[in-house]
Amino acid sequence: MKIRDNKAWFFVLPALIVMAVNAFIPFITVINFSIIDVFMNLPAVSVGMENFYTVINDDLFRGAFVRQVGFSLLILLIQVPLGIAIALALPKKSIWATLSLIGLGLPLLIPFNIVGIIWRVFTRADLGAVPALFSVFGYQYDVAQNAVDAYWTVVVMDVWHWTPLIVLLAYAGLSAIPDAYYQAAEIDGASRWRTFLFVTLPRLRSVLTIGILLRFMDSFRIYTEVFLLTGGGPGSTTTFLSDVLVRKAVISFDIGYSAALSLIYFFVILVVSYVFFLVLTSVGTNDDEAVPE
Amino acid sequence: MGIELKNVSNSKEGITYAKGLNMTIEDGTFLALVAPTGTGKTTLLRVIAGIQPLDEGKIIVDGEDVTGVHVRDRNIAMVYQQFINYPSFTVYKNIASPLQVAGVDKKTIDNRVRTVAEQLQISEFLQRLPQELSGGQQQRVAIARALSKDARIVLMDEPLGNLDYKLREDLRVELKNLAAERDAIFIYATPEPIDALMMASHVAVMYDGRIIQYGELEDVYLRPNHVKSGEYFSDPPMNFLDGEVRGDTAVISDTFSIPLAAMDVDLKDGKYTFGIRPHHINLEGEVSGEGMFGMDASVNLAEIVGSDTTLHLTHDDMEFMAVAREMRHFDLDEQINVLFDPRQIHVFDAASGDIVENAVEARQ
Amino acid sequence: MENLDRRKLIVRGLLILYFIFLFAPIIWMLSMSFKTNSEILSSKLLIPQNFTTANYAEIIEDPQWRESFAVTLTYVITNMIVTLAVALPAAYAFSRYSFRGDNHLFFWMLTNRMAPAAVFLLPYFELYSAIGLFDTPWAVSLAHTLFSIPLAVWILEGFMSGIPKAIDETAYIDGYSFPGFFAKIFLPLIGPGIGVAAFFSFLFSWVELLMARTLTGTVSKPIAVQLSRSLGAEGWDWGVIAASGVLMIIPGAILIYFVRNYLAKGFALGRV
Amino acid sequence: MATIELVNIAHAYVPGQYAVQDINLKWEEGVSSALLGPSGCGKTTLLKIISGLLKPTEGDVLLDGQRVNELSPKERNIAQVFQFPVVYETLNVFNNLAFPLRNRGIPEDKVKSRVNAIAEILELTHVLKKNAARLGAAEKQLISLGRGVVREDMAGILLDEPLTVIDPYQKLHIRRKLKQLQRELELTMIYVTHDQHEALTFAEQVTVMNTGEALQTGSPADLHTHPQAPFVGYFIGSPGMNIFDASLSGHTVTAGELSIDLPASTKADYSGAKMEIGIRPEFIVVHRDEQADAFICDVKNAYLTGNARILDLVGAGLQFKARVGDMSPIRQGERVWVRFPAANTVIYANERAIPTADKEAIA
Repeated sequence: MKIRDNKAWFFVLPALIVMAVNAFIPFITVINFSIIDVFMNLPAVSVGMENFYTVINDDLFRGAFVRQVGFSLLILLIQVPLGIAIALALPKKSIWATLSLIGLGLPLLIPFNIVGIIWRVFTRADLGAVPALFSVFGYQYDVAQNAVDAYWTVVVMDVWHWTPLIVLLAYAGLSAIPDAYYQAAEIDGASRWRTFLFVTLPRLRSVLTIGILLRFMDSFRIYTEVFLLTGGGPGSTTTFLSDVLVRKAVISFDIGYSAALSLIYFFVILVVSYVFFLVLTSVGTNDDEAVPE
Repeated sequence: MGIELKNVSNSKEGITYAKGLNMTIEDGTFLALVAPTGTGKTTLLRVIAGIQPLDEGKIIVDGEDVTGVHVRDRNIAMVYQQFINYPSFTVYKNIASPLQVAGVDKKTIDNRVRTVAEQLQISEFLQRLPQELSGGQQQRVAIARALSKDARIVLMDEPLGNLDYKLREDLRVELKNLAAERDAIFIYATPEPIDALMMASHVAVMYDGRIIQYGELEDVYLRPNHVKSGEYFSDPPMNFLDGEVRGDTAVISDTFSIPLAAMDVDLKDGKYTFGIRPHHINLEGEVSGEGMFGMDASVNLAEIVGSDTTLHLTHDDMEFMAVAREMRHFDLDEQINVLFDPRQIHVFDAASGDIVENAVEARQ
Repeated sequence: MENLDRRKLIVRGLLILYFIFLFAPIIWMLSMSFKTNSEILSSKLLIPQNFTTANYAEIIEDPQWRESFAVTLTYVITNMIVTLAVALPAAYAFSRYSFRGDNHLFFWMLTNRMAPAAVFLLPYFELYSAIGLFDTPWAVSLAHTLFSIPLAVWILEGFMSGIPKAIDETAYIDGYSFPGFFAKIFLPLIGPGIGVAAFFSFLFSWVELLMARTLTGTVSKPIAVQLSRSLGAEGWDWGVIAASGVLMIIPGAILIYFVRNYLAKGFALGRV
Repeated sequence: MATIELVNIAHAYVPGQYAVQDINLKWEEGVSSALLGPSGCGKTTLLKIISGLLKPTEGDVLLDGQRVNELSPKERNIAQVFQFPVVYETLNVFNNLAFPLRNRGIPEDKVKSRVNAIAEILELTHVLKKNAARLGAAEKQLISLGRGVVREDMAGILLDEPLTVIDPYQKLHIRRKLKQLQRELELTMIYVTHDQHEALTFAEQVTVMNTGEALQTGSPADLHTHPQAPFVGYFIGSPGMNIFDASLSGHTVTAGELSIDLPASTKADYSGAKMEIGIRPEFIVVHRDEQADAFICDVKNAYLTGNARILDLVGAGLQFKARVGDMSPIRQGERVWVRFPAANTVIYANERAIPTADKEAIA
């Protein structure tokens, strides 16, 4: 039971100041840039929503946006069920449990570009192990040229890189479920699947919500690993939104375009995350039509 | 000397816990604050302790107004219901911590800690961590810490609530003896009348944010001044039968009425509430029926409490409770005959609930 | 009971397969780091034929690598310290008090975590050049705090709320002042929480590349940037790159060893 | 419902350290019973052995005479109501109650009629459509009980301190409902608790346990008037039995200045045994004026406990409690004459009551 006391603002102030410097000022500059046209050092001219229209109608943006949404959904569909399955299979007590936790933690600790390098080195035609492996099965695997190979390698890389996060979250959620629930289910004669459906899954909801939110946010803004593995190629099969933004902002310095794109980008993530949050925290808790058998 | 609460009012998130509450507590008092759970006892303790701010009113300790004083400087100690100890300190360090903070020298701390630990039979656990101990032992550590600093006021918020039934019985005796050896003022909040009866010297019954009755233990128990005091400070709660006085008899229901003479009371005609404690309604055969008024009733439930059997009875639409000596078995919905002792009936005003006339046996 | 054992075996087998998939790429890079360039290009064998530590020697002796390693450590540690110093009081406020706008503030903090780093490239470029911090480790660490503070506050608030408020009150009753209580009683109790929060802020700073590269020019080049620049010039020395990759994994591995049993607990918290 | 039996059960979580030993208990079919004892007395260990969650190191668990040690909880058909309510949170009350039946593939129409019948008895019909997670603790416990009762093949139901998280004013309703259900459906129910009020109110047959042993099994009245071990006397009733250390010389047992002769019919030789005498405060006779065969005592304390007044008395070299009527005028500081009626005085040898015959009053 918390005390109602606005004196608490003093505690929060330091964090607020540091974040404000890093968030408000840049944010306002971004908004500023998105509605004015800066050219050399001529006085700025207000162009209103023009930049936003150019972005939305730009084919590069549209392609990247659709590809990004597809990529993120695919990631969620693979990683969340796989992560839960692995968490369920993990040993609970004994040294093996600790070892697997450390093993799972490792990919999360590798700098993004090193992940890109590892997979580049692992899959390049001239020096990778994967092409050699595939050639044994008579398949001509080429990540540099073949669009399908490139796309799926990026997907597999992300699965390799981030599934452990879902495993750790699910593992933590599982260890918080009291034994009594499993005993009750066993006494009620529930099968393994029904125990999972009606005991384990509902109790994992809050942990899974975090996992899905984090995974969506991170996959939706992926850049470094893809850049180092395929550079967005072949063609634009693996060019995602962040790649477009970096090119426009830091390479071609198209300020107006990149500012507008930044705002759209941030807005989309915010809205989709909020929707995920609402859906996940309310499913199955409403009266009367609770999930039928 | 002692504590004085003047016109104390406190509310939180719209719920009013205390409304213009006044109370004076002399030195050496062991006060039981009796009221059901969730009606403001804990809040009142927290206000006296200074953990929770006061909306209005004053708190005066030994003549000094401490209302605004920070809890650190109010020489008080408190024991919570859920065994609060510092998890990272050993039992010894837990008990010693208030003394160490007050800068008492090491030797005095050591012998004070050992004597208190001795009194609470936890000497052998001094080097252990609190979570290694059982619930009862953890609460003893918390009590030891509260007593070690010899605070002017010791506040206890239902400390026995989470303990085993038999452990509660033993600790009530121990707490009573520990309090007797100290001249601090003890304020013990509890919904359980038995706690008050076994330990307290004075009782304050709290209802609707105010102290509705304050006095010596047996005075308040025998002569409740309001229906709520009768209900809260009685285990099991006092029965209340609505009735109407017509002429010289009190009519409770069309089959049951009691002449005023039997209750040795004269009342104007009108509506009254008649209060009688369950153990003054006895089974036929357990007591001589002479001067008693019988009624047949059916057993809703028979509960064995302590060494007796509490009976939840119904007669027509009236629900009330009685107590049978010893532990006896009663079938559900069994029909029995009970005898009301008219000399134990208190008469309350039907509208206000205030006492009109205490039971004959209870009068001074 | 026979089918139970068979099912257990299949599950264990699949689990082992997954861990092989998890470690294969790392081991492949590890083996490459001990091969000469010629061997890397020619043979695809896992075990290096002529084992060499030349690649590591080259990195350790090169002053530029060492310098950029120092730069990286500087901003990673600064970020960790700033984040904790600022997140601890904020988490205490969220956990112990309810004040006007506390929920909105908390959600705003989280939304920052959602922002793609790329969005802030441009404005940071402007901001840090304006305040003269461009091309210094301090710029990178400050930029990183925007992302690590929300998570640290979230984790610490979770651990703090696990401690009953009655402990604070008991300490005040016993005569502790707020600083005394916070240092002697409260901090030791949330030790694991601090460990996990530190782990996550280290993790974020250590793996992030985009901002680190944008906010640094020539003087202070983070190691990650040093690496990818050399990669850009195609055909660069793969052995050295593999070796530096291995070196970059080691700090993470060490840190995870220390926080291992709190890792799962840290993840379980969440205000969702 | 079935008869549940534990034969020569002993269990050690750590080899050599027995949590429970030589347990021989039998719960008849359709009888309401309780396992009562302080925390750590081994009652939860027995609960787990009966439900099948724990395999005993020694001894057999019998259901209707059949040895079931190897059977899992599912195969034993023993339901359990836990301390904290356990419900399937995404299902409504109807689906919660139907869950065990559907697991067994019972046809839907049979499920519907069975669930509605049970909901009727549990007075849950009005919430059948509501989501189980939103109900109060009391209703959730009824649902959890209902899941056990809805199945016809249920052998027994174990209740592990089921009222712990239920609000005080709802406890009365639940207590009555539990007794009513047990009576109407002839359930074999075992109520495990440390609280004698719960155990004695619910059960016809109560087993008192302490430090891993089952000391006595009997009806509440039986445990109250004939406690077979000093701990049972102390634990049952409030305040508990007064117990005095005593010494045996020849045929007479002496405690302080009081002595009592062993029953004439005693044949066993108790020399060297640890002797104790016990008498309940409510059986002690107290007079304000001199009595022939009574001894004098000082009233150290006289406090009211609602329906009685408890006297702390010191006399004849003994210190003990006596109970008198709440209207008794006796106060602290007075002197009273006390008599221990022989019929209510129990002699213990090595913490076991010796068989009683007719004994004379003691002086």
